[in-house]
Amino acid sequence: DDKPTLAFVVNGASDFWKAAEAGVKKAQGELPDYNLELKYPEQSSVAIQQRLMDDLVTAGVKAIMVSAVDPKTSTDGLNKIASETALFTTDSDAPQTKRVAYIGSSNVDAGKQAAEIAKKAMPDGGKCLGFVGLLGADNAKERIQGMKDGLAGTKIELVDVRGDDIDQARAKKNVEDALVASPDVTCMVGFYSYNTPRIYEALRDAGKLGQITVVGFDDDPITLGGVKEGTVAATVVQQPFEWAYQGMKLMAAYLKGDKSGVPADGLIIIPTKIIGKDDVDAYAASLKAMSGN
Amino acid sequence: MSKKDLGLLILILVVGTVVAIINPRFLLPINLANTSNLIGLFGILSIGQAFVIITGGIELSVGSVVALLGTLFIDFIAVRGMDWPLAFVLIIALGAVIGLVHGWLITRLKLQPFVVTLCGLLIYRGVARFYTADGTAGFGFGQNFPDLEFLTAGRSYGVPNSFIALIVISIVMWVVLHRSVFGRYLYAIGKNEEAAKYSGIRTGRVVMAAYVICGVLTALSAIYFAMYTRSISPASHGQFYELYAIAAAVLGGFSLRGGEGSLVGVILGTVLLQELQNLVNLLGIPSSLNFAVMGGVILIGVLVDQQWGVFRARRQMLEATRKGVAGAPAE
Amino acid sequence: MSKKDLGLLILILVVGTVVAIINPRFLLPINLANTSNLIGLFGILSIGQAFVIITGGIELSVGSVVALLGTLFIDFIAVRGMDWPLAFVLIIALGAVIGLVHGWLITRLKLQPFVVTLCGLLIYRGVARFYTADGTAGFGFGQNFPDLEFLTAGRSYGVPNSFIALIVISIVMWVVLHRSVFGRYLYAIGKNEEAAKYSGIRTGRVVMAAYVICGVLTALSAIYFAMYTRSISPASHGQFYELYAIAAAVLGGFSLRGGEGSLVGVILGTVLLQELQNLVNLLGIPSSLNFAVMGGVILIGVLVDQQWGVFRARRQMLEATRKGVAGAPAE
Amino acid sequence: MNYSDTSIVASTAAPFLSLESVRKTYPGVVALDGFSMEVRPGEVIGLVGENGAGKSTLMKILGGVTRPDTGTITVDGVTHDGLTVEASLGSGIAFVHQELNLFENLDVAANIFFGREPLRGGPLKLVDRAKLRIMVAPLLKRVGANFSAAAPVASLSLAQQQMVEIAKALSIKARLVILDEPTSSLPLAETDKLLDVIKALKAEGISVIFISHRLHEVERVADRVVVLRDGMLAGTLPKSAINHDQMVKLMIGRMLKEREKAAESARAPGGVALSAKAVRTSAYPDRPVDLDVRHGEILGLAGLVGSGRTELARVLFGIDERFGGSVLLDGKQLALGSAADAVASGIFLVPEDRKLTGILLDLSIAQNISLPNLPAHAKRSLVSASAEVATAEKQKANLGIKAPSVATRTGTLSGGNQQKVVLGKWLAMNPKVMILDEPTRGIDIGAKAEIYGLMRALADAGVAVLMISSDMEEVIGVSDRIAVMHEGQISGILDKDDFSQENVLLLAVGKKPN
Ligand SMILES: Nc1ncnc2c1ncn2[C@@H]1O[C@H](COP(=O)(O)OP(=O)(O)OP(=O)(O)O)[C@@H](O)[C@H]1O
Ligand SMILES: Nc1ncnc2c1ncn2[C@@H]1O[C@H](COP(=O)(O)OP(=O)(O)OP(=O)(O)O)[C@@H](O)[C@H]1O
Ligand SMILES: [Mg+2]
Ligand SMILES: [Mg+2]
Repeated sequence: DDKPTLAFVVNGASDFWKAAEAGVKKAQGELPDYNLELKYPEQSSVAIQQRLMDDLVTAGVKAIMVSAVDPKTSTDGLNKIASETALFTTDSDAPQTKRVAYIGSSNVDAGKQAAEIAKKAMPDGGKCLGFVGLLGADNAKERIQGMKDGLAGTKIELVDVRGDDIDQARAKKNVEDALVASPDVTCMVGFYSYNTPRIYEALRDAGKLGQITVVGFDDDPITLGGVKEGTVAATVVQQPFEWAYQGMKLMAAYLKGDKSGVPADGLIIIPTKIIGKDDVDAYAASLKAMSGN
Repeated sequence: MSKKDLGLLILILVVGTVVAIINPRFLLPINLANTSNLIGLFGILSIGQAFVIITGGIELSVGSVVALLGTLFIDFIAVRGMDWPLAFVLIIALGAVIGLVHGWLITRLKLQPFVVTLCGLLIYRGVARFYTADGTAGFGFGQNFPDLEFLTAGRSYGVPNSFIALIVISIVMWVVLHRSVFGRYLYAIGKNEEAAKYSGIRTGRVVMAAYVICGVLTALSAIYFAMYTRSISPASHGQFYELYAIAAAVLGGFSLRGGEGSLVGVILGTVLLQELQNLVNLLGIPSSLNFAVMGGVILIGVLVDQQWGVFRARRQMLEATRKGVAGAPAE
Repeated sequence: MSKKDLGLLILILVVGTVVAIINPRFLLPINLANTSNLIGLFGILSIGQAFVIITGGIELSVGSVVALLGTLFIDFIAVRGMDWPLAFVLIIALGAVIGLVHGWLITRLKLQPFVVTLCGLLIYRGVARFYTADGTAGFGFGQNFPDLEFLTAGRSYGVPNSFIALIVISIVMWVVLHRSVFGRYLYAIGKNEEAAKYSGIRTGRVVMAAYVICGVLTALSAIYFAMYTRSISPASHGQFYELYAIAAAVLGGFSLRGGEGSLVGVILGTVLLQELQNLVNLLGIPSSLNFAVMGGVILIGVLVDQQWGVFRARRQMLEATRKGVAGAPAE
Repeated sequence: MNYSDTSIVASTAAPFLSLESVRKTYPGVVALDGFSMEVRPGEVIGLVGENGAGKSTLMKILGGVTRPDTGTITVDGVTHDGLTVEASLGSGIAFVHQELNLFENLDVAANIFFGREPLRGGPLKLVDRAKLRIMVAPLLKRVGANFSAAAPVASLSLAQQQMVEIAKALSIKARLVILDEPTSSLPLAETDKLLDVIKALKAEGISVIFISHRLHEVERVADRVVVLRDGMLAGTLPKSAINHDQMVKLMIGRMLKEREKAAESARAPGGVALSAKAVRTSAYPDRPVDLDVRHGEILGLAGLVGSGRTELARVLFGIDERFGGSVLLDGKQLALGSAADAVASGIFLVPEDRKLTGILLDLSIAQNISLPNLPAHAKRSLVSASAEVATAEKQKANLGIKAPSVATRTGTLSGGNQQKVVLGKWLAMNPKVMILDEPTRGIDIGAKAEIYGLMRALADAGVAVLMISSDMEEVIGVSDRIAVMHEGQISGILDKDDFSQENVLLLAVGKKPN
């Protein structure tokens, strides 16, 4: 067990990170001199993630790439890790820390892309309702902000975003209740990966599929199916596979002393993509190819 | 219907009326159907919990069992391609086994219900997360099971079938709890287990049966929940559902000391809780206050019930005294 | 030290030895310091819980109180610019008030502890989330409070100050629980509240004091946790901490029926739980199994304790029987 | 023994305590009705009355546990409308409750000085444990305790626990000691010790109110007897007029013919019904017990405190595990895995601790009576309320249970009536063997006679009756044979001709009878 270990620490258990797992796996194939691990904290909380990283450092991990639960305010904790091992950030950045680099996408940009989808689908304007797991989480706030920025000056308005505390039963009921409470809503946005499928199902049960524009995030199979069917306008996908794959290779190179991969501003942005009806088959195929690795 | 249940019913109606006045859409058939669907799901769960609480026990692992069995059910039919009736029976059997194990640990090995089911809470969720490797169990796009979906998520004449299931289960369980020999034993054990034992009741078996009933009903509702969300992240699915179930029972007049409570009460408790959730959404109250509203209403409900009881007892006492004094000279 | 506590200590040492053999980095000073820091944080919480459990009560709102008071503390000093000693005193006072309200509802209005604190669990978290509008409370970049940070998150001679705080608190609380009149009353009330009342004890006040102690210690640990994470999302911060605290007490030999348990026990229970968490991370066990491991160990621990008692009693009995048989012919 | 030469005569000084027109009602019951009495310093008052006459209610009022509806209480010249526990303790009233009030998780010393611990000073109010130990020793000696001050109360037998209660009352520098049925589970020697303690208290000028259903004990110590009937003062007997018949007459308003004794058996006993062969119990696993109970006989089981009688009864009823040996019913080996097995084979137990194990206080009379035989009161597993009521009405009439109806909560009944409910649930089921553990504990004289009559009727119907009792008069008066236990073993069996207090006592301490 003398091979150095590189760890990818995510911010909580979610299917979203399955693609990152595949990326780690692919990188492992190309980095036989390293042990690559992907770690889930058992809860999405700062204290537990901090503890997990402390323990990883103790266990002798050489470099950590982390999707911090709350990067804005965890400066000291992350710096402590950075002082003991090479720290990289992913998913959401912590620019004030001593992390080596950030690799990921911009949630604000992703929100703006969602606005693009809405604008394209509803040229005459409309009223949007959003659904999200944790209203207070950074990624939620940034996506919402990005979308609001993108919609500024148009006739489309994001009137409210309902949270469900990552309880999917509540997520679905929130959509059902919204259909009752706001009959004039013309568009629904699912900000977390499971929100879009819940919107899809609630609309299907209410017989309103196709009547309400659905804007999605991420690539849940139901979301992609809806896009293909035309009942989901389009979805904004990030590329956790690339984060993990490129990130792991970057870390390995960095440890070997090759710092050429780290740009001056420390930001490696892998842009989010809009997947519409035309792109969906190709995207699904590439997903399949990745997990087949 | 007891006075307690009647009070709860009135509270439900008053809250409903106020909400309907503020937002008349509350009374739309579709809203009532949506809400009664969730009443069905949580009601089945809460009845199971009630059977355990009656014996003076508690079942904290409910939420984790909903996650584990839901995950397995979806995995069986969506991934492993098992026939759904077979998967259904298997999941119910698993629920029974879980209940049996809990009951066995509690009655035979004399562990405390709180401890056993707290460990269950931790273990089952861990197992579910391990099973999916912290991923999600869900149906693929277009995967359909028309019969199963009709039974679990469908509607008959506009009424959700889950709600109809709840009504059927409630009637059966009402008879079991309030009219059967077994139900009487449950109450007797909840009141004083020692004395029940001294009356020749096999208390161990009866208590075990209560946990099995809870396990089976929890398994059933796990299937309903799985078919409602159609996708399960084991890390979060069903979290805190044990608290919903316990809260429904407590609102419905159950005492956690055992031996008290009625089936109608626990159903009404569930109705009130779901009405509150619906209200938060319909009146546009920030979702962050959802739990606070629930907690506040439970507290007020329990307080009013308690103070009302004290007041009645006091009045009775005063009346008795007055009557006694008045009657004295006649002797 | 009782036999129970000794058994727990041996278990802790055995587990530690096994882990150290598999991964010697377990014994690195930095790892021991990290773990003992968390033992300090959770230990303070668990002692508070223990005082309530002794009386036969339970405090389920602990996790939510940690979230609410932590949020307020950070908000006070980081946003409102209050002097930290003032904020510190304010938060502790708030903890005392919360404990007082719980105690009052339980002793004066005769509500069940489970119900009161369950409502607290729901309400406080809701309030915390509402207070930050579901945002995060945290320090800005470069905001430093050297004295406060040294006291809460600093180390003296390599030992975390939080752990030192736990030791000091433990000693004081050990004296209170095991040597003072108040402690004796707590045990008595836990076993037989009626009898304590008949002996002229103001049981209401004693129980209330137990909840206040729990509130104060919870507030203290809320500050420690806040300074450890330096950032709080009220929606998730401290979730399930009540279960940790209860589990530590149960592992440490407390009975949820009240009247049983020792201070050393609850500390050892906390140590074991934190050792387990450390072990999962150090041995590379999937974190999804973290809870399962915790649940499994608690269950096994409680089972062994229970079965060991039964086994000892039986062996004693059998021995006596054998002696009797052997002695019989001599008569 | 003759205590009439008591040297100190109750003073005629101002009364320490006086009650004026005290009235107390519970919903539907008038427990006390315009009751007045006085207690002078150094006076021993015997308080007697049937079950439910209001004795305990009166004592609870004096102890500050309940408040009277009307009336006044004057203690030491100060008049109150009602007392609190603190006020009662503060004015020197010490109390041994009818129901035990001990903390099983604390040791004997902690229990005795509970609430009055010696302190070491300082803000934390630390208990001075050394001082406590010193203070406890003489008290334990005084009640004749055979256990240590450091023993956890959970390890003591019921009788030993009662001694702790008494020591507790003595520990208060009391002016008045109230003993509510302190001897109800104290047998033989211990009772004598207690009566000596009462005498000593009197000699110190301390007043005593002594409540008991064992009238001969009252005869021995009381200076004055106050009789309660239906919550009202039925009469007071001065020292010279205290005798058994007078007390009974005032209590129940008529003379009792058959002096609390069962009729002679009408027929010869049959074959052996229940047979214990080398049975070992957890209390004395090294002492095998052999005992036969025959059809149609009442076998009395006597013995000292903690001699293991209750344990034996519990093993025979299947509640406790048997450590070796076998139990036979009519020659057939029984598998007694639980009480349910015993009940199924017709072996019933009327337990010692009525409120904890005998009945469910929250259930109605009818529900209690049908509980062991519920399937017989059900159609297709559904309980038939009318069948329950019918059975209960029959037992209510048969046993003379005093209650408004069979739907009454048993918790509100007096002790005697509760005991009848326990009996009723078994009588409704055709017993083969009936084990009664202290069947008349805390039961008044009228009900006692009825219960003796019932036992006799059972025996006459061929039931084997095993009666555990610590009341010497009862054992000798009721039994057909007496088995005596000593430290877990049967030390001897007496036939009717050998019955005498002396013989029972000799066997109880492990000696041979004359
Ligand atoms: N808490 C209560 N609620 C209702 N009725 C009560 C209560 N306590 C006592 N009673 C009733 O008051 C009456 C007097 O009871 P009390 O206990 O004083 O009798 P007692 O003379 O002590 O009888 P015993 O010899 O059986 O102990 C009885 O009819 C009893 O049923
Ligand atoms: N819970 C217990 N734990 C330990 N020892 C006990 C317990 N209960 C009883 N004993 C002991 O068992 C022995 C037998 O007690 P048991 O109650 O059977 O006596 P008994 O003959 O019925 O006398 P009595 O009922 O008058 O006290 C006693 O020495 C007693 O101290
Ligand atoms: Mg009485
Ligand atoms: Mg006995």
